[in-house]
Amino acid sequence: MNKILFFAHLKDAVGEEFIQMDVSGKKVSEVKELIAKEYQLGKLESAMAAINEEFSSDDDLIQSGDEIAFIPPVSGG
Amino acid sequence: MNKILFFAHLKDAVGEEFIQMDVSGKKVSEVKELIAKEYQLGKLESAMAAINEEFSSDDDLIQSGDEIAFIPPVSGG
Amino acid sequence: MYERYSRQMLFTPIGPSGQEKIRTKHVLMIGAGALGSSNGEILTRAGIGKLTIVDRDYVEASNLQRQQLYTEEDVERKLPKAVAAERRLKAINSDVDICSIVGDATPEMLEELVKDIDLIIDATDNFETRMAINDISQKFQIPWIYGACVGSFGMSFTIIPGQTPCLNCLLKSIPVQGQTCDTVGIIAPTVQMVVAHQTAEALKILVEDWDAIRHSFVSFDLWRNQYSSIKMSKAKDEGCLSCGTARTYPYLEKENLMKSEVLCGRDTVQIRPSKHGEIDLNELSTHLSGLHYEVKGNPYLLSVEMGTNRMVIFKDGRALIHGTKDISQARSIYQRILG
Amino acid sequence: MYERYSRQMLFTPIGPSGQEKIRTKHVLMIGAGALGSSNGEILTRAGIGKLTIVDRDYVEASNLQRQQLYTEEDVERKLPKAVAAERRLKAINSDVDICSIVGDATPEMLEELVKDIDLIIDATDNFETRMAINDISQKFQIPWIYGACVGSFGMSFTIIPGQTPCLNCLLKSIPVQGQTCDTVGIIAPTVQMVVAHQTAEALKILVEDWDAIRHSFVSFDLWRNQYSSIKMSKAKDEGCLSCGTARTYPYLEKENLMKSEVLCGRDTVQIRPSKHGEIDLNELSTHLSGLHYEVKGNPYLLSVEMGTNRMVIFKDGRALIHGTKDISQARSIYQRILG
Repeated sequence: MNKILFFAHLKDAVGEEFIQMDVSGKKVSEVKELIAKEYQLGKLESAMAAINEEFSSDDDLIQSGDEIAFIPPVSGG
Repeated sequence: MNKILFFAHLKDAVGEEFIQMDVSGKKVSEVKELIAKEYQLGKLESAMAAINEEFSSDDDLIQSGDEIAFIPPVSGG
Repeated sequence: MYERYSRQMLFTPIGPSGQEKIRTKHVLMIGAGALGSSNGEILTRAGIGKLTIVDRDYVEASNLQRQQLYTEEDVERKLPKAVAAERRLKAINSDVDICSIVGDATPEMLEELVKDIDLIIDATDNFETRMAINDISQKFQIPWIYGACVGSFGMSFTIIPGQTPCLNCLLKSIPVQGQTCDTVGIIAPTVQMVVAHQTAEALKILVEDWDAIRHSFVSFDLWRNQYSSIKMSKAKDEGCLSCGTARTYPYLEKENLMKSEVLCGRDTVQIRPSKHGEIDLNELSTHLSGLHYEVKGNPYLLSVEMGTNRMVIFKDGRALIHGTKDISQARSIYQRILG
Repeated sequence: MYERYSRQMLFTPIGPSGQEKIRTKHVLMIGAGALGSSNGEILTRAGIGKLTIVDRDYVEASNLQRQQLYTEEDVERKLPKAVAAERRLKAINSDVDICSIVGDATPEMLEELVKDIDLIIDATDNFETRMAINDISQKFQIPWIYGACVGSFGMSFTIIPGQTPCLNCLLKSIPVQGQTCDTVGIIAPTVQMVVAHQTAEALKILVEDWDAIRHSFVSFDLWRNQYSSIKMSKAKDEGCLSCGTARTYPYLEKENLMKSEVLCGRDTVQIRPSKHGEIDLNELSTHLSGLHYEVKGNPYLLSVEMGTNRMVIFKDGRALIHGTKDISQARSIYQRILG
């Protein structure tokens, strides 16, 4: 099982700060697709992803128990 | 075994951000005394303590695996 | 009319109705130093109805490094901070009613001021005043937001009577510490980070978004790269004398307050603190010398030269401030060094 | 002489020698909006040697809620932000050499300015400029500090050439987003929290305390009570075109830049962005209407009334800004809405 955390407006879009879902064996990019579809999140692909509080790239594989977080980069200033 | 975390100037006084020490079965106040003696920390007794990121009082008992943090209250402004 | 608040009204949790609420609110801010400057400016820019500011100090050169309302001119003119703050805040936002009071925020004054207040912002520099604010908050059921900092280390906690623990639940008594901005320094980023937490909570309270309130105690160290958020639900103490079932509001009682008196004909003020811990004179001496203070001492007392004043500190925390007859100035000097 | 910096020199990691270093440093700050106001003020109060500020905008009423250098008078006089900023900063600290430039921070200008710079502070409002700063930073080996915010959400990351990953390692390309302060709003506490992180890092760099640098990517949401600190060591990409082994500095190349041209005789500027994502016109339309914008559209384009300007946005990101011949103003309008 995996814990998937959502930051900022992603949290509102999903409706929860985190969800529990088994995505072990999947790539980060596949998880993004899966969740983007399930929660109709337009711009998840450009979100930064972290696995266990460490930066991860789209090709990284998720293992059982990993905690994944999505953080949308913003440009305001 | 327990992980004991130190914040702000306590970190400098101890020389580490955290230490590993078995203090299970002890009260928070006893741990404070122990550490104050070991590292010659004058004012640890007035530090706030947290067990597993939750506020704890001096009489709370530490269990095996608990993470303890000490945060010194300050008054500047 | 609301063009100036448009970016704040675009923020969904505030919106136009939140902005209307903000416009009707009255905030009492105790202190106009570093935390006060920035808290006051943000709330004024946000368009609150009225801001009452209490501060006892004058603008000094050493304030300019972190107290954002003040300029070199304010230092030259030795303006009281409350007065200089009011002037700048009015230039920033003429919609806001700014009321500044030059003086010491004693419990009596707080009881006087608190009548139509929606929120108290803590921008003071000592626990004595904070504990009085805490009791006032409980007595009159007004939320307040604790904030404090020293060096690169800061902390904040939001206190809502009836909902959260209070400061006395957390600390049990006034901590004996001694790390202040005048003894170990302070950098401006620390101030801003505390204020970011305080003002975000303030806006939640002013728009009455109670569900959004942060219930954890935040502390951080920007130089040591630390951040901690501690859950506080277990901290509520039913035996607490400030917020418990048998409350007495101890920090509003005369016999528990710091006592200060002008010593007849000696140009000296004597201060006796309310706290009962012993002061470690050796530690304090090591601390103060090496800094820009000239310190002499023996096992019973420490004598510290501070510009035109001299402070003699005894082991039990009592002190004599020589070179002044102004009680409020003497208290300020005392608390800068001893917190 | 150093009385005004005494509290900063008392802070052990700075001390008198750190203060001497700070006094010799030259910081380049891109942007003088919300992040720029507060970053600029803190660095000026800290006593840096020289601050160069670049900004293309004028002070407007809607800035006052969060841009701390500006007053109602600056709005009335429609002063360029760089000019108004310089004026206030000089009143705050006459020790600091303030150099303000009214204009668009193009790659050419950045290459020109960067010669004797010790640190670049990011206070811009768009990724286009940030990616150019990032390439400049790598090309000339100058540290820069990313900071950005919208709503109650903000983030920061310190980039040190040769030591840390760069922004292009993290993002790979300019993200298609669309949440900006002009579309979803912003509250001042968010700005201050980003700036607290940026300026703490800036002070570490200016005093050359490299061991203290924060190597994690910080993001937080003050309303939703979130804080995250992500380790970035794995983010360094040897194939990165900005900092990798075969680097080309793509965001300094003309063909990859946003293009803008005045359309002959039409009082209109055309903008073609560098990013290649498709814009979701439906989402943008829903977003902008309901706010204070009047929006019309069809499946191919969206027309947005913005005061005396009208912007027509096409699906591929191209836009026409009607009512101006000023390219820098047009780019500003475009990036406020589309990031």
